[in-house]
Amino acid sequence: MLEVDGVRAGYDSTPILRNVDLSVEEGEIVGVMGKNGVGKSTLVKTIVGLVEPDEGTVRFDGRDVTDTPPHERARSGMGYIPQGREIFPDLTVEQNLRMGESINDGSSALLYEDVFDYFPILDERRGQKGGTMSGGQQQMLAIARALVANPDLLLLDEPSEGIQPSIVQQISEDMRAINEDLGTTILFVEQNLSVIRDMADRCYAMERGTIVDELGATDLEDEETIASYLAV
Amino acid sequence: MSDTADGMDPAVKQTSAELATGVDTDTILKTEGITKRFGGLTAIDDVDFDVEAGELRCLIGPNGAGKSTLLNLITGALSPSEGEVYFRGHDITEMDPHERIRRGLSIKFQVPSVYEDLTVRENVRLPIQRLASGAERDERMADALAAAGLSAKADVAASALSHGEQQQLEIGMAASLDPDLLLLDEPVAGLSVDERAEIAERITQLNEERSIAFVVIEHDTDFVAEIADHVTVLHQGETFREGSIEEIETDPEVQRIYLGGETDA
Amino acid sequence: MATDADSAGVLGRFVDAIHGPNTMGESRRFWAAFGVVALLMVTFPLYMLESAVTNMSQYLALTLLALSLAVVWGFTGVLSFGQVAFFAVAGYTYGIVGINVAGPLGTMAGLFVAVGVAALFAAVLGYFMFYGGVSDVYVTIMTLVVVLVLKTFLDQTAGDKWTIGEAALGGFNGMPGIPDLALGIGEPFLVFDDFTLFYAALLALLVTYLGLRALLNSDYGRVMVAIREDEDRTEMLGYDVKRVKLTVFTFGGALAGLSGVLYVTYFNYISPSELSLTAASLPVIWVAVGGRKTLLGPIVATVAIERLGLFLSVNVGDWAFVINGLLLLVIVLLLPEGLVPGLRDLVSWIGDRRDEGGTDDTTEPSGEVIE
Amino acid sequence: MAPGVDLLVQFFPSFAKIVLAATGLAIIFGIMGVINLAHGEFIMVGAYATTLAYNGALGALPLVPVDPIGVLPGAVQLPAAMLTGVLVTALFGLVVERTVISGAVPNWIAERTIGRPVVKPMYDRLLDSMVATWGISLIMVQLVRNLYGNSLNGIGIPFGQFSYGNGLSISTYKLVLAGVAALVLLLLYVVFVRTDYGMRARATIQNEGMAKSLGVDTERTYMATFALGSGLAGLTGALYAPLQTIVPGMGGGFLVEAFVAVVVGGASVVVGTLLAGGLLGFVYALFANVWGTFAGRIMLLVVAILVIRFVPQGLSSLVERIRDRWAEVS
Amino acid sequence: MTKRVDRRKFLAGGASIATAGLAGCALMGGGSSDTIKLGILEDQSGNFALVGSPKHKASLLAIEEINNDGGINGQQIEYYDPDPQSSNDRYLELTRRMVQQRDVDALWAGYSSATRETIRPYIDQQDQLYFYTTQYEGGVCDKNVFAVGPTARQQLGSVLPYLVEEYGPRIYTIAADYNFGQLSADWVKVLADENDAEVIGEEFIPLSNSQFSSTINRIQDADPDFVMSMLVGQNHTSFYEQKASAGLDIPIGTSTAMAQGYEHLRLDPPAMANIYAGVNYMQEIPTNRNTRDGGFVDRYYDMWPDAPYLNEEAENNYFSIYMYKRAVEQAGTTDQEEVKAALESGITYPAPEAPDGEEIKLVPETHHVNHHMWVMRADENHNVEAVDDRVIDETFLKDTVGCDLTSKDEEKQYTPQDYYEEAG
Repeated sequence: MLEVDGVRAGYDSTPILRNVDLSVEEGEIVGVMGKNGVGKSTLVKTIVGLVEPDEGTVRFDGRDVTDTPPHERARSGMGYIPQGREIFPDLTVEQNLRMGESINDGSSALLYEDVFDYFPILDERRGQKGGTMSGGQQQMLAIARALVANPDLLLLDEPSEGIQPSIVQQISEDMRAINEDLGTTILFVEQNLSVIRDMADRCYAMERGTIVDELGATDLEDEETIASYLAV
Repeated sequence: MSDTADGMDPAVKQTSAELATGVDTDTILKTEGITKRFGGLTAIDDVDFDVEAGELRCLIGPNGAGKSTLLNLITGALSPSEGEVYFRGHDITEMDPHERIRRGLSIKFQVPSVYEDLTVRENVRLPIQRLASGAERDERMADALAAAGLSAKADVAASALSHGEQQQLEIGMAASLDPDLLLLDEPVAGLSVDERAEIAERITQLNEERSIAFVVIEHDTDFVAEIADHVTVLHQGETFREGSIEEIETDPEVQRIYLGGETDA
Repeated sequence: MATDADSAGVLGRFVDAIHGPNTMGESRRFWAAFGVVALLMVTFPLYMLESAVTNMSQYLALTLLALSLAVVWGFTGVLSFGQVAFFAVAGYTYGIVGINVAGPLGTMAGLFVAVGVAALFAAVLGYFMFYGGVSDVYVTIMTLVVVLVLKTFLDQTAGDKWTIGEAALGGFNGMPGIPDLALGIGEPFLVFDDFTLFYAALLALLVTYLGLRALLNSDYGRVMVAIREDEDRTEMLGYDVKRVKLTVFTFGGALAGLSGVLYVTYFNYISPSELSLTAASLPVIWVAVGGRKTLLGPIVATVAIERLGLFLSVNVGDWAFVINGLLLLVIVLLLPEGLVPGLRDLVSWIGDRRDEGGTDDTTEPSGEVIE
Repeated sequence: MAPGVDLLVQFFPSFAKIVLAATGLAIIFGIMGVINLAHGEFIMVGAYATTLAYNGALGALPLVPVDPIGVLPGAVQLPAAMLTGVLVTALFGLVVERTVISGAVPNWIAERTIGRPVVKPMYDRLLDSMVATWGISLIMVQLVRNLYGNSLNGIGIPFGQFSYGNGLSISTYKLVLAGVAALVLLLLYVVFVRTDYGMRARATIQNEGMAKSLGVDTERTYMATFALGSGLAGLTGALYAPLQTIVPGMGGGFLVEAFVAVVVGGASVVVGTLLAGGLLGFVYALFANVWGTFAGRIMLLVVAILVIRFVPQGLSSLVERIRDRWAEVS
Repeated sequence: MTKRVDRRKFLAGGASIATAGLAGCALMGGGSSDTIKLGILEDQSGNFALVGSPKHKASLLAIEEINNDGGINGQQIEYYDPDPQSSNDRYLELTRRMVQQRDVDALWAGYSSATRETIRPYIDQQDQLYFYTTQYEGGVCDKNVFAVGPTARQQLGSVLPYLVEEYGPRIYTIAADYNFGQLSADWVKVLADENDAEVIGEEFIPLSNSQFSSTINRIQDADPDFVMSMLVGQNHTSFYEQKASAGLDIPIGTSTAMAQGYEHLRLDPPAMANIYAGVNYMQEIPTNRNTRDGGFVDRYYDMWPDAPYLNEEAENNYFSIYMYKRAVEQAGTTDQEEVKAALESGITYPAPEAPDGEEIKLVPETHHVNHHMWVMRADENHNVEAVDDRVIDETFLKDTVGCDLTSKDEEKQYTPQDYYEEAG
């Protein structure tokens, strides 16, 4: 479904990603773990199209999307849940959702209701402005907003960041449920050990801008291994 | 909540009068019935918050509990809808931020915002040049650089520092004001484990060696356990619990608000 | 021996004072070039026509106006459209004093009163804005509106009731007969007209430029730049941001006022056209085109743009505005930091390219492989 | 003077002028963070296009007159000419957006010649956009002068007069303009609150990157917004073409009102412009009517200064505050 | 003053030696001494281009005619006509350039009084012969300035008495809120007194204003017999369309509409219906010199077929260049002091404004012209016809304040206030 091949990217010509290769199969939940500053966010942004790679290719659904602008990638089925949620603060919950929905040609009518099953709080607060909600609620809204676009692939950038532990766990569970119920493929980057363990089917480890290891389901049982990539 | 009338109580006014005369010299910071509303949202609701001199206090609470708002009310970046703030016995509620800073308050914001065009040394010079000149200035700048752990990078442009180093630089700058109380808003957000350890060390060092009182906002309880002796839990804009880290960690109510998801008000 | 060392010390201190990260131009080469340009300017009347010299004194007077905006906007972050208001108020004040008080004493007093009134005006306006919580683009628009109010008012002051002593404000037609600045008691021993005015303006510019360099590299200058970069944070370091902004704004008003006085002594005349929308935006154009975070940029741009305007009006006629506008557009689009920083970057970029040429071959082919 | 009906009637033209002068500027400023100092010249383009189309100046490139062979009935000619004015200005705005504001055209050329973009878009660069659009305005005024001469022959004012007793009368057209101004605001409200374009535009201004990754073609949103703002400026020019002398510098007469109204109105384009038009229109009408035009103009500017000083976020922030207060109570 | 002139000459000499080797200063070139050099500074662009460009064109017509006719005393005229772009600052720069670099023998410059006042100090400092040709508020008594356009007193003095006669004595004045407008309004009062009329209302309109509903309202409220309008500029032109559309049909007398900005051709009828302009010239005035085949109008449009109009100031530039020619011929030199003396000898010229057999006269004492004034009326279709005409002398400077530049050098501008003071 997603194939990243030899990507080199960065800001102002200082490379942050170097020769990154990874792939995600349909229906998988794949994690990318690594410490702060190894380039995880840049990786997600490169896949979404917000950062242009200097070299390498990104393939999605069998098509080369390396030069495709982000809005077209979104329309072809990429859903993005950024670090810090990035809710539109002055739009209401409902309008935020409609922003997600607006690319979905009306086929999301059912999903629109579905997301309220996952996140009933959003139903209650339809008319509230996004900016006035708590961090956890905003995270749910961000996920819901991505979901109503009916994406094939969801990209999450540090879903646990700035969220209290209880909500973090709930979000991990929600994501697994979404993956099972809707068959949505998920790629997430994270540095929270428990989130990685709870969510991922398999996981890449990143260090200094490149992929250094790949961990299968069994490796993920082993906290020591994971911790070795998160701590020095 | 049952303590809503406190702000109006003449007995409390009495207390503030005592504060002003310096009777209660240990309390360095005190808020009385402080309340902040943003439109329909009450971010801080009638909070009484005291900090002792030399204390290292952590302020924790779920997202949206009002931690940053409280901090901004203390520094004067926001002005309260109701209530007063006292610092070292003086009512500072109406003061501009810089006046509060000059009285010995200092803050490091959540997002690092060093002056990127300036070198590390010039960044440090900015707070110190107001306080000292000549040899004393040089000395204090050297101290501040050392306190930030950045003596070796003094002549590097601040924009070239890593995220963690920028946080360190900022703590160093905030500390160089020689404050009695230093407020830190999520000083380790987004930092790696070893960077966290570095920051924790800086904080405890400043607290012990210079007896600077700290209020640290943090949601990483491990980090809190590492540095704090006393913890205040905010929840939905109100003071929920206060106590030692052990008391708080074992408190079932705190467990509930942290682990049991959003509670309805 | 001792005195030598002392003077070297003073000189050294001065050299230190005018260098720092807030201004451009550190190198020996820069100062060599600076010296050459200064020499060319000092000898300007020897090789140029009189009209070129007197026009140059007009441009030099205007560079002070540009610098006043550079200080307020470029270094403290407050974009004011009101510099022409202080400029014009000083011009009118100088005119009123100079016409009423005969002799060089009147003009000398006029100079000080005018600069003082401009500073006071800036102080009052600044207090009204900064202590009233007006910031950012609202300051810009408010200063612009103040200019327009002043212009609308002055336009209709033609009647006799608007005569102050001997000086009639003169409405739209302006105030004629403003005397040249002169030094002396009783009989003037130095009158600033034509050539002397050129040197006076040149000296004022030189002193202002070096003085501003010293200011910007001082502790205070560092605070100004800090406010430009991050106002809230600077407040949290214990600085009274409002007061610094007010002080700088007042100082900018005084500098604009000085420019206004030199300008009216050139014209011997002032009118409300100095307060038109076009006039109000000119300083912004000079500073933006030259490079607002520099001092040299605004100076160069002021002289260049004004001189170009004259050139075009003589040689091109009705396409002058079109060419002027196109040049402006090209500079803003291609060199958003301004002409002078843009040229500096260009020079260093070319330098880098030259250095790269020999060594950086390795990365090139890999890019082609991907293609 | 008899205030009352008189004042009310005098209020309408000043309200119309302020609202119509401001909307185009407010949209481009509010959504794109671009201060268009050439706004007055966009209005001038609208007026010129309308006048040229109406007068049937066939040779006047690049415009085709609405009725070159004289088949349209008279009543349709002026609206058709005005529509031409709006469309031409919107199109012109599009060209300016592509070449200067977004830099797309120069970048397209640069990428094909020197291999890298050379222009950073002007979005959210208030001051740079001011300087660039100032350049545009210089060019446009003189270009129009060189192409079309120092003035165009005017269009007569339609609709005749409206008498309101005691020998007093006003041009009916001026009252109609107030209605058009209100209608424009209403339409804008619908566009921004009810349509997908409006939502996308608001989302784009709040967080461009996020909007992109939700599938919004932000480039197109910006283009559409600039064209919309330009079209509104063109509408203003078209509507005022009969009332004003058609000269290249005519736009300057709108610029001050437009700026003042935008700042006095505040962040919300529709509510802000409505309130600014209401307050400033009233102040002008009152003072002009009782103490003469000079008093009207000065007081308009003085009130603007006072509003900026005491409500720096603009009148629409007052409404927000009241709404919040109300939400708090309920 | 003389000291300055000396130094200027000295420096000019020094400068030309110094510039000889400098390629950048080729600007010096041009005029050889066997030509007569005229500076023509008129606005070809900017706000005043509408009214300035006919002045520029008519000047060039006069120069071309003179050159084709053998020049002045056999010398060809060479002219410099950079574009001051309606900017006063630029006017001063260019005036300095004209004087210092081009060494012009006479200068024509500027439309507005503000422009004249900007350059007049320099003109006087250099004792430069200067023609100011716009119709204006009057009162300039300056030894170097020849203000040959009609004054407010002349213009209003032709139209106001006519309207009082025709419509009645109650006058409402609207005027641009600046010097010209305010002084003209004062003249309306003076003339009203002289003609047993009264000014029942007066309003001054800021130059930036283009909305006239409240003004129209106030006029209707006052209900005068006629309105005197001294509105100027592009913004104010809108008044005429707006008053027509509002149904205000009171007759209007003016010194500023039609003759300068040809509103009767630019505006849609009937905006200018029933408007009476007091002028010394419009291209429609029915004199033989003006309208016959090969007359002034024909010659102008032969040279400038695309020109939109031939306005009042254009004729003033035209005839004053011819007056200059006569003065030089009389003096036998282009020396400026001698030419001024010749101009002060009572030069006349058969200007297009004057009927056959009549010549207009430059008054030696005041440097103003006794014009042949016309009252021109526009009808519903904007056809313009002459309803009255006569010679009106410039009396204010000469009789009231006693300006006599032949005996006493002055550099001053008098105002109607001085009229009242003189009148007691």
